[in-house]
Amino acid sequence: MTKISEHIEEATIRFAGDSGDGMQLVGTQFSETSGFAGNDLNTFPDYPSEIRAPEGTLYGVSAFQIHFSRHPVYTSGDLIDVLVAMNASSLKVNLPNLRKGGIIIANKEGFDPRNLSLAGFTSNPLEDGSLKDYEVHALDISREIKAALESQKIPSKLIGKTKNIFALGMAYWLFQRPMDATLNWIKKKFRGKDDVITANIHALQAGWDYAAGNPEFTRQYIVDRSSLPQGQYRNITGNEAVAIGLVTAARKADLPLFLGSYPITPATDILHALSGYKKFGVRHLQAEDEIAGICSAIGAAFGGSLAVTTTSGPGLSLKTEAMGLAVMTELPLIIIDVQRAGPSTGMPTKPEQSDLLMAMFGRHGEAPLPILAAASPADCFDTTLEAVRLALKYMTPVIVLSDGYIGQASEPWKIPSVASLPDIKAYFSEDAAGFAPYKRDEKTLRRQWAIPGFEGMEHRIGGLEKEDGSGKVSQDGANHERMVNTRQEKVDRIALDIPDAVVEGESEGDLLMISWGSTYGAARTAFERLRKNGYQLSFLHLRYLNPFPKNLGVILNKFRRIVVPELNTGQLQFLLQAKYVKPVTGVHKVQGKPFKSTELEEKLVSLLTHKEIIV
Amino acid sequence: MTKISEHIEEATIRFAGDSGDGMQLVGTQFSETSGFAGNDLNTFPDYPSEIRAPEGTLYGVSAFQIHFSRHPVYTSGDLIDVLVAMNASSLKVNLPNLRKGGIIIANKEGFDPRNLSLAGFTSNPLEDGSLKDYEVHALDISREIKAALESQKIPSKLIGKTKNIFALGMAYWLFQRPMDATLNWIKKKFRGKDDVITANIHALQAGWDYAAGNPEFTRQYIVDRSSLPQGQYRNITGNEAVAIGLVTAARKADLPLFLGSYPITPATDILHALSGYKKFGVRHLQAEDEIAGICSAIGAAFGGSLAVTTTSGPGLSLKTEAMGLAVMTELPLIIIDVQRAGPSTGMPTKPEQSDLLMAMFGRHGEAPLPILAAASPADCFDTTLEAVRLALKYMTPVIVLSDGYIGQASEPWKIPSVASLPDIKAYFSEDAAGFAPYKRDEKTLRRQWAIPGFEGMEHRIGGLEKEDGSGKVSQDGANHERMVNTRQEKVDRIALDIPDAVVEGESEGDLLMISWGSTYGAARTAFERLRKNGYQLSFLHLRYLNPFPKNLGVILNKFRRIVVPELNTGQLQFLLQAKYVKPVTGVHKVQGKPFKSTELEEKLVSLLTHKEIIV
Amino acid sequence: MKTVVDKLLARPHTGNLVYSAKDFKPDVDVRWCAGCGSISILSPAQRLMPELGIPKEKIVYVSGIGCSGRFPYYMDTYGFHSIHGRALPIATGLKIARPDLSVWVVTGDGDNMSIGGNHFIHACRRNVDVNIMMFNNEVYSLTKGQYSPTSRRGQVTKSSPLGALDDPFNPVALALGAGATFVARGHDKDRTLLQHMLKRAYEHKGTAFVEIYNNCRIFNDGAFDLYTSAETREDHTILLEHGKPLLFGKGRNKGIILDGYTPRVILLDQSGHSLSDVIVHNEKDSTLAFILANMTYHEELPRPMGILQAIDRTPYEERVVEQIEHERATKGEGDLQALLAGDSNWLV
Amino acid sequence: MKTVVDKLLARPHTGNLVYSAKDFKPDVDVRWCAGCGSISILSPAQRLMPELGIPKEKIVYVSGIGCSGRFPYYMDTYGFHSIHGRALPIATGLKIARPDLSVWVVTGDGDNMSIGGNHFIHACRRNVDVNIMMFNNEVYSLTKGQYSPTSRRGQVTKSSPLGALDDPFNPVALALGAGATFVARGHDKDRTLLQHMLKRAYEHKGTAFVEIYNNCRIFNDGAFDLYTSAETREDHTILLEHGKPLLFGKGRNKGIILDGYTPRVILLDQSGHSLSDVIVHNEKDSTLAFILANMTYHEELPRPMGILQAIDRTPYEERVVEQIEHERATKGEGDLQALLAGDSNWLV
Ligand SMILES: Cc1ncc(C[n+]2csc(CCOP(=O)(O)OP(=O)(O)O)c2C)c(N)n1
Ligand SMILES: Cc1ncc(C[n+]2csc(CCOP(=O)(O)OP(=O)(O)O)c2C)c(N)n1
Ligand code: SF4
Ligand code: SF4
Ligand SMILES: [Mg+2]
Ligand SMILES: [Mg+2]
Repeated sequence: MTKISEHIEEATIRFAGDSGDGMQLVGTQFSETSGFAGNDLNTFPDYPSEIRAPEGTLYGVSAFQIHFSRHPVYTSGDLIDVLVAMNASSLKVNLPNLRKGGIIIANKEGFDPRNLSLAGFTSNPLEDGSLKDYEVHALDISREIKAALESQKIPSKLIGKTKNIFALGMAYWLFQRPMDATLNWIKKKFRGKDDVITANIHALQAGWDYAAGNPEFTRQYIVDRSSLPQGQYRNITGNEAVAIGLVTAARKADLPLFLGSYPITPATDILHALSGYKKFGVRHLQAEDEIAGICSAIGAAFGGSLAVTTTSGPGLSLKTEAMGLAVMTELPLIIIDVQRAGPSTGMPTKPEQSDLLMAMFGRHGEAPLPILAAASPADCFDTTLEAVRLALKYMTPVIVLSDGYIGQASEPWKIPSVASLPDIKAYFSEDAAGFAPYKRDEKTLRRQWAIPGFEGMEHRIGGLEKEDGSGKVSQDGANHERMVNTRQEKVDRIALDIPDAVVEGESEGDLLMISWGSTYGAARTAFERLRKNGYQLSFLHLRYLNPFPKNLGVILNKFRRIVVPELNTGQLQFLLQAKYVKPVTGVHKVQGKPFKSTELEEKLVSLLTHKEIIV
Repeated sequence: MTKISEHIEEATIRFAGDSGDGMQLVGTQFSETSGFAGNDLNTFPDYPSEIRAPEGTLYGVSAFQIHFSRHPVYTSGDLIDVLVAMNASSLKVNLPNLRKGGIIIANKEGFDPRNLSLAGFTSNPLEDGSLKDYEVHALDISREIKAALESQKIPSKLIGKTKNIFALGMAYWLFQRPMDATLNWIKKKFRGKDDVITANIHALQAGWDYAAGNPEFTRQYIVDRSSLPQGQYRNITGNEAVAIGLVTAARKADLPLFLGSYPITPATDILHALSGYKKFGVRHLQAEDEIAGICSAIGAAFGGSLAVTTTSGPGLSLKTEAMGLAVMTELPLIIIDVQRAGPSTGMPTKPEQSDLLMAMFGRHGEAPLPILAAASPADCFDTTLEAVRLALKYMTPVIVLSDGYIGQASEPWKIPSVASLPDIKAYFSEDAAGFAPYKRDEKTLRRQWAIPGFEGMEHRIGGLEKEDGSGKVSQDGANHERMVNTRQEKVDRIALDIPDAVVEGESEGDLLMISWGSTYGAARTAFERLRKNGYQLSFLHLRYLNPFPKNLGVILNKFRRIVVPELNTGQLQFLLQAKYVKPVTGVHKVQGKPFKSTELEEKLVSLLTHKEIIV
Repeated sequence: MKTVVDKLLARPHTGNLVYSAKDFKPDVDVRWCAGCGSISILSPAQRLMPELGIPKEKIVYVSGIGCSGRFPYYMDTYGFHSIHGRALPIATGLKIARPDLSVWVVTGDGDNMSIGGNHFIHACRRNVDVNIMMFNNEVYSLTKGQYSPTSRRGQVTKSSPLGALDDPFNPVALALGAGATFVARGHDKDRTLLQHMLKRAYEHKGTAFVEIYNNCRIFNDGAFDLYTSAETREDHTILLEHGKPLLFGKGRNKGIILDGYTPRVILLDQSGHSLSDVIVHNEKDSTLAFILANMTYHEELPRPMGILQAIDRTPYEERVVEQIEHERATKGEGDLQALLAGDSNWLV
Repeated sequence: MKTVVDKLLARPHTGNLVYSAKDFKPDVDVRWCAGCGSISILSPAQRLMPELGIPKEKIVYVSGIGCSGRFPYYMDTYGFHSIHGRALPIATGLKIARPDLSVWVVTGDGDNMSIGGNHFIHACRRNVDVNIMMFNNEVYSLTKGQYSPTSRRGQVTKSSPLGALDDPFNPVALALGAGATFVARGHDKDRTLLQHMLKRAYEHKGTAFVEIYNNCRIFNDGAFDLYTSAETREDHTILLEHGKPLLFGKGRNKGIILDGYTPRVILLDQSGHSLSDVIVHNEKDSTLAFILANMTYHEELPRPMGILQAIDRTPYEERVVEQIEHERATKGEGDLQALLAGDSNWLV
């Protein structure tokens, strides 16, 4: 039986099934393997908000998508090329995103009458020809495994647990992937349970062999190594990157790390990771609520720790008053908000970028603080380090915005050597002589960091307005105005300490697209594709949302039109218009889903072809 | 002894002394009497943040200022014409605001060495000639009272308590005020304590006689009746006006009134007042914190009450998450924020306008709600009624912004007849047939208000995103986007239901000043004075901050320059620039004090004389 | 003075008043995991509703966030799935505004003991007539398995990979310390007892707190087996019955006595102990209630189930109404025009 | 692994270590009202500091908002005048990060029992080694006189002109119910007892809760006279002393016995009662502690003063440190490069 093997640029595969089907697991294996194979990639796990939704239901579908390529990849893929569907519902839910002509690997067992009706199919799509636009491979996985593993006399209850591995084997064949990484992983994971190991190993092989031996499968697809810079790589999610970023920053600054946090989706992974880093001396308090979370961090900051609190929207709402205290006491504090779809409880498992204005203004009184946003899973690491640098250098709370998409998505990350990382410094008060808690560094306006235990620097801080310098409580009007302006000025001066914004494409002209946070991936993809197709446009990504890079105003004035895609109703757009008094075109999506690069591409094309400004 | 009596247009008197000296009391009496005398007036109590600061200290000075006139009055006065100073510190603190040539009535007792040193005087200003620019009347009040009351053999401890009343008597003489109102008040207040009554009555008379019989006092000043529209008047503070406004609105809407609140300066007076209105059936819960305050109100709203929560900045910060829930559940709710100087605890007893952006954006996710601001003590009444009207008609939480200045200041208020007040209607679901909780009114987009107890309309609401119409929980992306837009649209449509913004002065041209909230008083005063002096400028006051009146954009474009004075660093300025993409000149004061009309006047004059735009 | 709300609520109930459990089952599928204890708690609650003999539109379930928070969707009455930890203040406002309603709060060990802890103790203190069902699975489940304030010390969870360091609250003791009037405990495997306790909670005037052990199959499976499984439960739990001696064990041959102030287990008719030595339960004795509550984490003692305390104290909302009525009776209905006019005013 | 903070803190204390009370008096004038009970509480606290024998820079006072919140300005150590109700979480974070410090929390009945209630019960549960001084004046003073969660039912205040409708918390009972290890009560008129209790609180490892009756001259004057004035205090309070019988009254001729579980007053050598019937106080018995706590609002019983309970439980921050040390001892110091590399990676 001859099979053609075809070299392709990139592909997107999606494993979909019931919460219980182990799709997250095989998805992770496939991405690891693709990484080993030298592809650039981007993954996204997509699971129901229910913990274990009833089997076979539409809302119970759990999926894992991998977009891998021999070129740089910035999103987890718009359209699916290969869909592994373990049951009818997972087919139903994902079909709309399957590329015409795409491949479907369907497990017939999941298409029995009960499953079909739960999925709302009146007839079986595997049989009624409704899938004629696709290349469908339907098989009864359990039967195939049994058949293949007969010899091994493996207990049939075990076989039921290896269906996902069998499917993975088929996927590996389809893309000619080496299986050793997964084989090792199986051996490691199930160490001690030999029967489980054999079952899985054979199931994996059986999946491969099934595809190899099945005339239906005529083609293998090869996605060659990408030209990623040389080095050691790993896959990393945004939440992992934040967690290890914090540990790294603490080491760099030579400070103890304290986390005060309260669990909340989709930020909890950061708490999980840090609670496991006891070896690194991380002290964490799972607080009674978000207020206690941030307040305990403020207390730790007062005591000289690199203090952090992590949360998502509803938690950020609860932290507002304490954030104001951190602004007033001018203590270094890292506040991480992994945004989700609001308002209120909203759609807890879906990403959104709708906390920007709250991060900016969600405190009573004039309480400015710096805001940074991470662009991708790996960028969460660098952004975290930068946030810590600024918090310590300016003695200020800093908000880092991530979101449920980059928090849980993963991409290959070139593992940096510790030595190569930027230095981060903590500035403690040195001299008791002439000490005053609000004496400021001239350049940064940073106040003193004199922690309990420093002899002769005993002092009191708090939420009441205080006299500049001495830090004594003051209710004097002129002093208050000076302090309000100083707190603002301190944040503004950060603009002098951060890189200028960089324009890609035309340095001036008609249209500049500005992305922030996770919109980066889709925006860059669209930008590069349009450039390739000869369109004239420019692109700028903003990591710093407060203050803006000092050259941003100049840049904006070099373009006729500014376009800002956001997963909200126009929050950055609003900030830019207010600050630079220049109209900005917003592209908004508020569906609890990231942009597809194609969506942006179409929007941009229409803008580029109709020249009038759209606001 | 002949005395000249001179008619003057207006005057500002300030009673200042120790917290214990009863200055608030005589101040209130003087304003009542001025009201009776037909003046327009505006008062402001100014007390220390300490409950009873140590006697004689600078920070312990408590004062009450009355600005009264035969013309309309919008502020409590820039400069003091008559200062009653019961001790050295109260002279020291207030001298800077005393008009050159102004009158000082000083109680010598308060200028003994101890008092002088506490006030930081090295020599006695009453003797060292440093007050030569003023008309100083120094006397030992206790001695004068004793002398005058000898005949009455009044216990001397009582005499000590009547010093303030004696001073009031002098002030009454100075302005030829009838004393009967105060005499009646004394009789009423001390009913039963005859000795106290006699002591006070005689002290009052003695004060009058002292001035009358003292050759030093050559002049009496007469401020004639103002041309206030006819009717029954009372003095009212902003906080009182909010409280009775709520009771009135509830009656008008024929709803039970529920208040869920937690005490906080300067909003607590509203809670105090409402907790006394049991006769009106007001149910109130002094909650364990601000979160419980607003949540209990949300529960009451779900049950069909006109539900209210009152607070100030720090409390508003804590209510953010629950405000988001109110937005999501689309329940009518009144949130009253009596702003004070922030951030954090800041300057709790001082006013500021720095919660506007938090009111606008201080919630995670896209959570728009209407915002109104009161312009003056009396306007708090109308603004409250209007807020209730909108909350019920659109089923939405509404934020009302007041501040510590108008909350505690008072002015005469023409008592409306209940019948003359605007109608307010609650819209309850009528028909169980075809009922769905998120079925909307076409015009207002108002959802259903079906309260527990309505048969056949059982349903569930909550913080999760829900399907429009049915109100079923939905995590569907398209529905979410529709709902986000609908919630925004509902707020936006209010612009069609509120009065257009009104420009005074030139209908178009060079410069338009826009005021909001308590800035109104100083702004209008400055505006009118400049117009009188022939300057060409225009004035507009904004009650509605979200949404803006629908004609605002058109108006802005009719003027070359927009000037916005605010007690913050430019929050309305920011909103206007973002929304209308037009540069706005900000005039900012962040000193925990209201603008003086003269400050604005100067600023405007300089703007009007230098034509270039200042941003 | 009657408002439009009073008038609307005065409309007579037109429908049938004889309900069956299924009248309270909305046709949505229950989204709790198969085998979740919550499912076993739902049914006695649904079965209780018809017994109450009140129109279903008069019943409201308020919940916070957590797996337990989904409860209102599965009970066909009015419902409010609110925000994390805030079910109680919402229910409090609702009940004060609307004493005519039967208000139930469904919450979890995290929702009620962690973020909602302050509202919980204040509810116990105020004694507003709401009935609290706290689903205690000793873990945060909806967020996929972190330890909670009722998790055991050393418990390994996603956020305590090396074992939790906190000691747990004893929810019934906390309730008693906060001044709760009605305090009870049950579990998901004994629906009859549960239904009985919920009935008693309903009848109790004032805040009723019912802690319900709830097995989370996914994140804390078997946490309560010792107290709920057929083999072990007789020996490891004791059912509190008012006026009855504290006996337990297979064949009820074991009893609880006090030695000093400390409860001890005795074997009847051994070591000279007789039934007369055994503590007799008294729901009205708050000291005894605390002694029993304190038995909770002592592994050598059986875990008390049933009603620890039920004492009478006027519910808060009744006091509110009384104060208003009294004021109106003595001073008369508020006159709005007079309120506007204030005490001192003048004519211009 | 030592951080720069460890190194900075390792610097030896150079100054004198023998302090006197006035070393802890900053030269600012106390802004409490003349005659405020707080002033009488401040001095024993200041007098205690030298006794501790630790460098003053190792001492931190954290307060919330309220009149009591001003305390840190009057104690010349490190201090944090935080926000309303949040002193405890701030102190908790500080103590976990810095076990070397002596951390004190000064709070009020509103700050700690109202808005801060949740943090309070969780502090009691966690047992972080902080010492809580709660100034209880049974009113909100800084906001000029509203009732608080410890105000008496019927109390007339600005926000309860017709009398408060709530029943108060019993702070010591709440603390016990929440699992507090050290619970005590004193008042502003007995500075010696106060200083003694604060010393004990300092020595206690874990959260120590000291409720301090504090007379607010302006808004609730005389609230505690019955328990503090020379004439009445012997008959209306009882001083708890470990191992001693519960005697009180002029001439200590009255005692407390238990009848059933209920405390009663007896006259010694009358009605056949003798000293041997009288309860002997035992700080280690948490049931007894609760019985004593419950005496609080019974007017016919004397109000307990002194230490109700003092039991040992490892402080939370010690557990945190132990877990870290144990992990490091067994698995070695964390290797950052290895952490960055993760478990599975590949070469490109
Ligand atoms: C303000 C806020 N903080 C945190 C969360 C995340 N969250 C949802 S449920 C939950 C804990 C639930 O635990 P529990 O009350 O025991 O409910 P269970 O899921 O165990 O039934 C948390 C932390 C949230 N939804 N809102
Ligand atoms: C978030 C917040 N809410 C409310 C207030 C207003 N406030 C300040 S102190 C206080 C109560 C203080 O009572 P207590 O703790 O008993 O202190 P006391 O003044 O009686 O000593 C309140 C409600 C505030 N400052 N911050
Ligand atoms: S996660 Fe646990 S508590 Fe939640 S539904 Fe599943 S079994 Fe029940
Ligand atoms: S108001 Fe009361 S508590 Fe506050 S300082 Fe004055 S006396 Fe003390
Ligand atoms: Mg739980
Ligand atoms: Mg108090």
